[in-house]
Amino acid sequence: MILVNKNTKVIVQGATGKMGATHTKLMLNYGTKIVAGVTPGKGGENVHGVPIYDTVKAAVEKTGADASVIFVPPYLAYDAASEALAAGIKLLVLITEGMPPLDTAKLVQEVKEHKAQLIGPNCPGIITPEQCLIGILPGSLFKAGPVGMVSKSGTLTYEIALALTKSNLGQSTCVGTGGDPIKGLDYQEVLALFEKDPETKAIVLIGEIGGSAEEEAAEFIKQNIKKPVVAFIAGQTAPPGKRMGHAGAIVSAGKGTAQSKIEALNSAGVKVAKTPKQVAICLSEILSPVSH
Amino acid sequence: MILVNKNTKVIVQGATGKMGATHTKLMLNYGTKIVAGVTPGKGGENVHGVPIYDTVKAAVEKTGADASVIFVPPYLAYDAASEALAAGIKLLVLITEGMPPLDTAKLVQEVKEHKAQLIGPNCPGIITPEQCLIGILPGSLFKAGPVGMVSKSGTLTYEIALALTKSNLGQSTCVGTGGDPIKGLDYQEVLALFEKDPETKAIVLIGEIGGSAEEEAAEFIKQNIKKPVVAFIAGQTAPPGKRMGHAGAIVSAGKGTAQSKIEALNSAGVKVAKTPKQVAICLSEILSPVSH
Amino acid sequence: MNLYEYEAKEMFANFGIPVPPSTRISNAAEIKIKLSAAIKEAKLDFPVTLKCQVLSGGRGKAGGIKFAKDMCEAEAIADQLLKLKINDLPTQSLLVEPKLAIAQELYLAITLDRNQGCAIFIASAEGGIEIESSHNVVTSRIPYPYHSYVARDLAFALDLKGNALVKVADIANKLYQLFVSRDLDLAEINPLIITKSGEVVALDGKIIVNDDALDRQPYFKGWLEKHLDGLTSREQKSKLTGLNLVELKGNIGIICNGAGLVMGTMDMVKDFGGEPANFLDVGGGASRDKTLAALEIVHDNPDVKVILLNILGGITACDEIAHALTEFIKKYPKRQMVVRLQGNNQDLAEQILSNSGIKLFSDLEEAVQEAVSRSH
Amino acid sequence: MNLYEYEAKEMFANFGIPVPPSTRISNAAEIKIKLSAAIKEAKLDFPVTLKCQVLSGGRGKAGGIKFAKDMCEAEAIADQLLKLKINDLPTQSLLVEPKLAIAQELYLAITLDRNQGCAIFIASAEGGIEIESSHNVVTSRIPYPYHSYVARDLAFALDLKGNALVKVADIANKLYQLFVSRDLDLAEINPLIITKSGEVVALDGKIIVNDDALDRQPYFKGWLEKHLDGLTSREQKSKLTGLNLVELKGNIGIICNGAGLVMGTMDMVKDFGGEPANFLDVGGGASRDKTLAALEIVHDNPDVKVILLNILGGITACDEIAHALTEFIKKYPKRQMVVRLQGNNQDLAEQILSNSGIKLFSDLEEAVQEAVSRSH
Repeated sequence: MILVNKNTKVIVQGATGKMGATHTKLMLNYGTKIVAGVTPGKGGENVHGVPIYDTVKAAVEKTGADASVIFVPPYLAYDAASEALAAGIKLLVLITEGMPPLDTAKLVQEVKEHKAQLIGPNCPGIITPEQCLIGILPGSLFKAGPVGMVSKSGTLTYEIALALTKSNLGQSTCVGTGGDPIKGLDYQEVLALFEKDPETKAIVLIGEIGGSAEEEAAEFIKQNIKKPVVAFIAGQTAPPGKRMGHAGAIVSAGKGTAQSKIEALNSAGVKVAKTPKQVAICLSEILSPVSH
Repeated sequence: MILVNKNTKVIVQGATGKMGATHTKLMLNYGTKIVAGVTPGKGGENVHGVPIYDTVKAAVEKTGADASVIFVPPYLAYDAASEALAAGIKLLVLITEGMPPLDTAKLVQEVKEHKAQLIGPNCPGIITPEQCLIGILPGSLFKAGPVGMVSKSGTLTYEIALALTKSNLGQSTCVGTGGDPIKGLDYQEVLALFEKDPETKAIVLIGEIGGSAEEEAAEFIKQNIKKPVVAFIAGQTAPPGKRMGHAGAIVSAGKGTAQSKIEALNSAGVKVAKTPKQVAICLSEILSPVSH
Repeated sequence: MNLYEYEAKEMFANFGIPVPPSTRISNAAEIKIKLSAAIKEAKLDFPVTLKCQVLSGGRGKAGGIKFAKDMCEAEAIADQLLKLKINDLPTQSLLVEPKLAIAQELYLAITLDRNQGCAIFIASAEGGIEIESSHNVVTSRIPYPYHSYVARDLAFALDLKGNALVKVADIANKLYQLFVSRDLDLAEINPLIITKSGEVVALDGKIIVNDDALDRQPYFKGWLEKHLDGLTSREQKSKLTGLNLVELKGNIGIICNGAGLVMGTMDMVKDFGGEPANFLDVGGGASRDKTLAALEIVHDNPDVKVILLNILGGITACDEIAHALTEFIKKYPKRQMVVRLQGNNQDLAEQILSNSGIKLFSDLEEAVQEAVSRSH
Repeated sequence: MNLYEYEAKEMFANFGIPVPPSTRISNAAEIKIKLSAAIKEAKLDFPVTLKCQVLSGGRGKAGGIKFAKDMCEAEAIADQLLKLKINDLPTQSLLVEPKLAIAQELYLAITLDRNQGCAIFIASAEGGIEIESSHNVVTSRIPYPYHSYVARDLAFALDLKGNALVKVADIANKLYQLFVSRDLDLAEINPLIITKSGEVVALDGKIIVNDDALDRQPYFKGWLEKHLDGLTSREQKSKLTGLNLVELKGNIGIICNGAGLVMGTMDMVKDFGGEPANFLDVGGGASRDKTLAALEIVHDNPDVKVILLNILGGITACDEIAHALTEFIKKYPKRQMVVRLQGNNQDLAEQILSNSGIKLFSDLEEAVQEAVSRSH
C-alpha cells in the first residue's frame, strides 16, 4: 500500500458542511482514523463525534494529524490547503471541484516548498482498502489485494475497481488524481510509489483525453516500471475542441487524443483494455499466469 | 578582508544614470573590476568604457559577474535587486535611498532564499582598501590595514576612517550597512566575518540611535567575538520621538537610546569612543600594546 | 468563456496596453455615422481595417478582415462582412481601426501550462502566426510572486533592442496583471506590432476567461449568456443549468455521473457498434431535479432513439436518480430507455422502480449492448 | 505621515473594516445642523461621543473625548473641545459617533518589525491599552505572499470563539490589505470592540503612512502639507524642501551632509560644552541651492549664535558647498560661522573661498571647539 494506511490520522477541513459531514460519517464507518474537523468559528462543536477546531494549527497540535481532506467551497480551497501546509500536514486530499487554476498553481508551488503531497483538486481521493479511505470513493466497491490503481477519473475508477473486485482482484491502494489540468500528484509520482511498494504486484492506469500526462507516464513506465501495467483510456469518441466535463479533458490543436495516449502506452508495453471488464481479464492473466 | 577583493567582478545597475555614471568612473579609477552596466533598453551602449546590457542575466552570462551595485531610483530598486538575485548574483550593494520598507522586506526574504548577501539599502557600500570599492565611499580616505569597520552611517564612517588613516591605522574592509530599519547585512553577520578573517586584527563598530541592533551586536560580541572592538554611537543628543534623518534613527517609547547602546557595548567589553579621533587613539593602544 | 476581439482590447486598454483607436458597428447603417464621427474627432482615418467580431479562430483566412480606402468602399465591405459566417458562427459586429504601418509583428501570450503547473509566457519574434506550428517560439515560466524582470528577459530573448525592448517588456508585465486579475485561461496578443514610428500596439487580441473563476469576477457578471456561440441550443441550456453536455451525431443519448464514466461509456457504445448522440455528465451528487433536467434535455434531441442512463452511485444516491426516472417515464412513457444503476442506495432505487417496467442492469457491458441493439 | 482618526477610519471603511457611523464638525456652529441631520437619517442617536481630531496621542487622558446625552450638552462640549490643545497641538475638528455598548475591547495593529525584517501583527485581548506597556500581547510574523489563515491563527491566539473569531480574522485580513496597498508604517485599531450585539467595530484608529512611499500613493497626493502639526515652522519648511531638520533648544546651528555625521557632530558639540540648536542633514550630493536653503533656514532661527557647517565630501562636492557659502556670506555678512570642509573637490572649494575671510577647518574637533567657544 502507498501514502495512507490504518495509522494515518486525518482531519476534515469543512467537516461542518453538508458534504463534509456526510463523508466524515462514511469515512468513519469505513474505519478511517478521522481525528478532527476544522471550520473557523465552529471550534468546540462536533460532527458525528469528531471534535471541530477553529484552525488546522490547533487541530494538529491536539491530535498529531498527518493528512487532511478538504471539502470547502472552491474559492476558499486555496486558503484552507495553505493553512494545512503551514500547520505541518504532509498529505492533502483536495476533493473540491471548480477551484480556479491560478489558485491551484499557487498551491502546487507551496506543496513543493513544504515537501508535502497533494491529491487533487477535483478528485475522489485515495483508498487503501480495508484500512483507510480519504475522500468520497464508495468503500464497498473495493477490497484489499495486489493491484495498485491510479486514475484521473472518479466514477470510472469505481467502475473498474468494481470489475476487479468482482473478479477477486483486490487493490493495494487506489489514487484518484483528479481531472483538472493543474494538480498535485500525477501518474509518475504514483507509479514510482507503486513500483517500490512490495504489496503491489500490478498496476492499473486510468486515463482520459487532454494534456500529455499519459504519454509522459508511458515514457516513465518504459524507463522505470518493472511491474505489469494495464491501462484504460476514456474519450476515444470525444470530438476535438470540446471540453468533456473535466477541465482538463479536451483535445485541442490535435493534441491530447486518446489515440496518441494508447499508442504511447502500447509502445511502453502497457496493455490498453477496451472495457472495465477487460481490465480485470488482462490483470487476471498477468497475476495468475499458470491458469491459462 | 571580507566579502570583496581585487577579483570581485561587479556590475552596475543604473550605470547610465547621472549618479551611476559618476560612481562607475570613481570605482573604475579606484581599481574595482567593473565588468558591465545594466540598463534596460540601453544594451550595446557603454559608460566610461563599461559595456551596458539590457538585463542582468545577459550581463552575468557574458562577464561572470558576482556582485552588483544598484543606483536605480527607489521605486525600481526592488525589481532591479530581484533581477540580480535571479541571475545568480550573490552580493548586492544597494545604494538607493528612499526605498519603501515593504519593498525592502520582500527583498530581504528573497536574498535569504537565494543564499545571497545584501548590503543596504540607503548605504555607502563596501570597500576593501587598495583592492575593491563598491559604492560611493570616497576611496582616498581609506588605506589597507588591520581594522575592520562596520557602520550604519555614511559620512560619519568616512570621518572615522579618515581619523584612522591619519593615525596610520589602515582598514581590512569597511562595510556601510545603511540607515534603514529593514536592511540586509547587520552588525552580527559582518562581525562574524571579521572574526574569521585573519587579516582583521581589531574591529570598529559605528552605531546610532534607533532599534536594538547595537544591543544585539553587544550580546553577540560577548558570545562570539574574541577580537578587540571599539565603538562609536551617534545620537546621544537626539530628542525622543524625532527621526534623525535616517529612517531607522529614532528613539521611540524610550527604546533605541544611545545610552542603552553604550551600556550594552560597555558590558560586552567594548570601548565606546566619544570622538572619531578617540576611536583611532583607542585602536592604537590596542594594536600596539608595547608602546604604552 | 471566449471573448470577442473588441472585448479583449477593451481589457487590454484598461490595463494600460496600447490598442489602436477604433469604432464598432453592429449594422451596416451605422458605418457612415460612426466612422465619420471618428474621423472628425481625428481618432481614425482612411485607409481603415474592418474586422468581423466572431467567436471563432481562422477569421483572416475566411475573409473576415478587409481594408477600405474610402467611405464608399467601407460601406460596401461592412454590408458584406456583417453577413459573413466564419466556421458557422455569425459575425456579431465589426471593429473598424486605422490600417497601421507595421515595422515588425510579434506574438505574445500568457497561458497556464499543465506540465509545469504554472502560468507561462509564450512569445515569438514572428507575429500573426499560428503559434502551435511556429518554430521560433520562446516560452518562459512565470514565477509566483511575480517579478517584472521576467518580462525584460523575455523581450531580450526576442532579440528586441532599445525602446522596443522596454515597451514590449512593459506590455508583457501588464498582460500578466490582466491575466491574474481577471482569472484568465489565455491572454494572447497576435500580432503585437511595432509600428514604423516605434509604437508598440496590440493589433489583435484573444482572451479566454476561466469558467470556474467567473463567479469571483464581477467584471464578467452576465457575460456568459452572450458568449455561447458555437454551442447547440441544448448545449447552451445545459451550460446555464450546470450540466455538461456535448452533442454528437449519433442516436444513443448517454447520461452518466462523472466525466470519465461518460467518456468510458461512450467509447464502449462506439466499440459495440453504436453511435453516441451526446456526452452528458450530471456531476457528482446529482439531485432528482438535476437528473430530470438532464433526461429532458437528451430526450429533446430528435436524433436520440434510446437513452442510456449509467449511474454508479458513490457521492450520488441511486434513489434520487430513481425518483427522477419515475417522473420522467410518467411524462414520456414511449421513450426508449436502458438503465444501469449501481452503488449507494441501490436497494431503495430498485424498490422505487419495481413497478415502473424499467429493467435495471447491474452489468455495464450488458446495458451498453442492449442500448446499441435498440438503436439500430 | 500621521493621519487623523477620521482619515484612518475612512480608509478602514474603504477596505471593508466596520467603523461606527459618524459626522464631523469643524466649528461649534455646525454641530446642531450636522448632528440633527445624522439623527434624522437614523445614522446616529444620543448618547454620542465627541472626539478631538488631533495629530497627537494621549487624547483620552487629556480630556479630548467626551460624551453628550442630548443636543444641549453636545453643543457645550463641542464648543469646549474645539478650543482644546492636546500636547500643544490644536484640535482640527470633532468626530461625533454613537456611544456603543461594548462587550469586549481588543487591540489590533500591523507594523514593520526591524528585527524580523517583515510586517507583523500585534494584537491583544485587552483594548484601549498602551501596547508598549501591556503584558498580554500576541505578535505574529506576516508571511509574504500573504495567507489569510494567519489572521485566523491570530484571532484564535486571542482566545476568541465563534463569530467573533471569524469577524476579527476578517478584519485582520482587511487591515493587512490596507497596510500593503497604502504603504503604511503603522495601521492600528485601538480599541477594536465587540459590541453587546456581537458586531466587531474599529472604535479608534491610527495610521502612519511611510514617507518614502508617498510619491507612489496617489491617494495621499497633497496630504503632506496638511499633516505637519507638531513640527516647528522651520521644520515644516525643511520637510517640504527635502531637508531633514530637527530643532532643539541650544544656540549652535549644525549642518552636515549625512545623518550619522550630523548626530556625531551634535554629540561632540554637547560633549565639548556647547548646546546644539538643531539637527540639519543636507543629504548626499547636495547642490548649491539646497545648501543655501539649509543655511538660510538655520540662520532664520533667532536662538542660533553660531552655525557649524561640517561637510565631508564623498558624493557631495565641496565646491558646490563653497559656492553656496559665498552667496550666503554676501547676504548675511555678520553671521557667525565655523566651517569645516574636507574631501571631494576640497581644493576647488578652498580657492573659491580664499577671499571670503572664512577660515576652513580640516580637523573636526578643532572646528567643534571653535563653534562651542563662540557660542558662549
